[in-house]
Amino acid sequence: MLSLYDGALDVPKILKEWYEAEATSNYGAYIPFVGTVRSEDGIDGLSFDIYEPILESWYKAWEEKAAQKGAIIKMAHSRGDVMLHESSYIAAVFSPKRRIALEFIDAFVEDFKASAPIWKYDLKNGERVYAKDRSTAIRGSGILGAKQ
Amino acid sequence: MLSLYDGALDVPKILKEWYEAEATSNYGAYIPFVGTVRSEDGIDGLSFDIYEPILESWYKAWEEKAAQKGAIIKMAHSRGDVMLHESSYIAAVFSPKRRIALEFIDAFVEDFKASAPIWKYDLKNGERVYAKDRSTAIRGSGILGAKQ
Amino acid sequence: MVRVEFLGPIQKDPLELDITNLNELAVLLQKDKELAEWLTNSAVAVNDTIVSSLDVALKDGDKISLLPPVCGG
Amino acid sequence: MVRVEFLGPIQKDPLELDITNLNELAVLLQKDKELAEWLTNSAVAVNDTIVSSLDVALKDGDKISLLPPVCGG
Repeated sequence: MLSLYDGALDVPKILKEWYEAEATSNYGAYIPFVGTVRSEDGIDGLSFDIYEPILESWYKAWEEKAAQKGAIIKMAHSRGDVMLHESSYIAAVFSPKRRIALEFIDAFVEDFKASAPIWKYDLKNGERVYAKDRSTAIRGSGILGAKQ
Repeated sequence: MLSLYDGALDVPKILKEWYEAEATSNYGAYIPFVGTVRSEDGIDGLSFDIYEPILESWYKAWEEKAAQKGAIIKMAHSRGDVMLHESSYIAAVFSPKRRIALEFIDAFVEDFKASAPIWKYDLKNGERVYAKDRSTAIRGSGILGAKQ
Repeated sequence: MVRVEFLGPIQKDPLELDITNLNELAVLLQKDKELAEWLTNSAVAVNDTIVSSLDVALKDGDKISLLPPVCGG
Repeated sequence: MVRVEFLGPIQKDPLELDITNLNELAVLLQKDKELAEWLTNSAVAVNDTIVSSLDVALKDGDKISLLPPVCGG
């Protein structure tokens, strides 16, 4: 399940809903990863753009990888502005056994950071500034820049 | 914070309390690991014995490891009986950055499994049977068995 | 006609172009100096599937998206 | 006197023994056939600190604990 929300996530509510939804699914391990906006460089918050069609296909591919290991995933992300100390991202894995869950959450979160079509902006002094230095080019980027 | 409870854990409540307790601590990543009793081998549930003095010193050593990385940990565990699909264990890490949190939760949970002085029993047909085959000898075990 | 969309921080309106492959698109976009850096660091999707080379034929109604460097979470 | 406690699944009451080191404890406990397997797979703590060898002197009032294989979570 991939859920997008306008603004900050209600983390306790989402963690509870996911836990209760799988309460009798017989998964032994549940690992959510929660991302929260940190105070640094004088920002007031962050803001996010999401390109949903590709986010959904990226997510679907991870659902299939999870299914191959007997696991399931869930994810929530914010659109728009999320202020300091609010949370913008939760990714979770449920699996029968702990090793798979621990390895999967790591790979899932890292690939999310490298590949999910979401753009981050710093909110600072009333401006919305692309977080260029913290962004990662998607694998395969640059093909249009090669000389013809 | 190490919290021991009689019987099953109220997972949503604990995850919420921990999240809210660190809401303004400026940690960017929060990863709880939740362990839930699975239905297998016809068990009705699990039961746990804990030796608290050594659990506390083991936990304190992990708190210090976390502090060296700018992170903090929290843990909750059940004493006594926990029935099918109830949860008995939550370990969590908060850290400024995701890589440390992802690596730390893995190491913390694995060492917990290998070293924490907790004994597990299957509840089956009204009996409480030590889960010998799933248990791990603590490092350094066996010194009293060596011939003198 | 194919439609070209610039996602996230690329401040550029969509284009409707009469082209038949991505090589033609590269030639056209490279004439726009403001896009120079974005072309070197953006991924390209055709109909919402990211492609890894320019050897892709385009047909009427296709949608091309440029995806600059990402940072979710 | 030192006190010896058997933790978790080891079904044995605590002992009060007049010994001065862990080697003496090993000799004594090895005479109890019911403990044979536990001695090979249990860790040993002196005053709640796990020790890695038998070269530990004991003094009056010390507490020794035997910790069989664990499985928390």
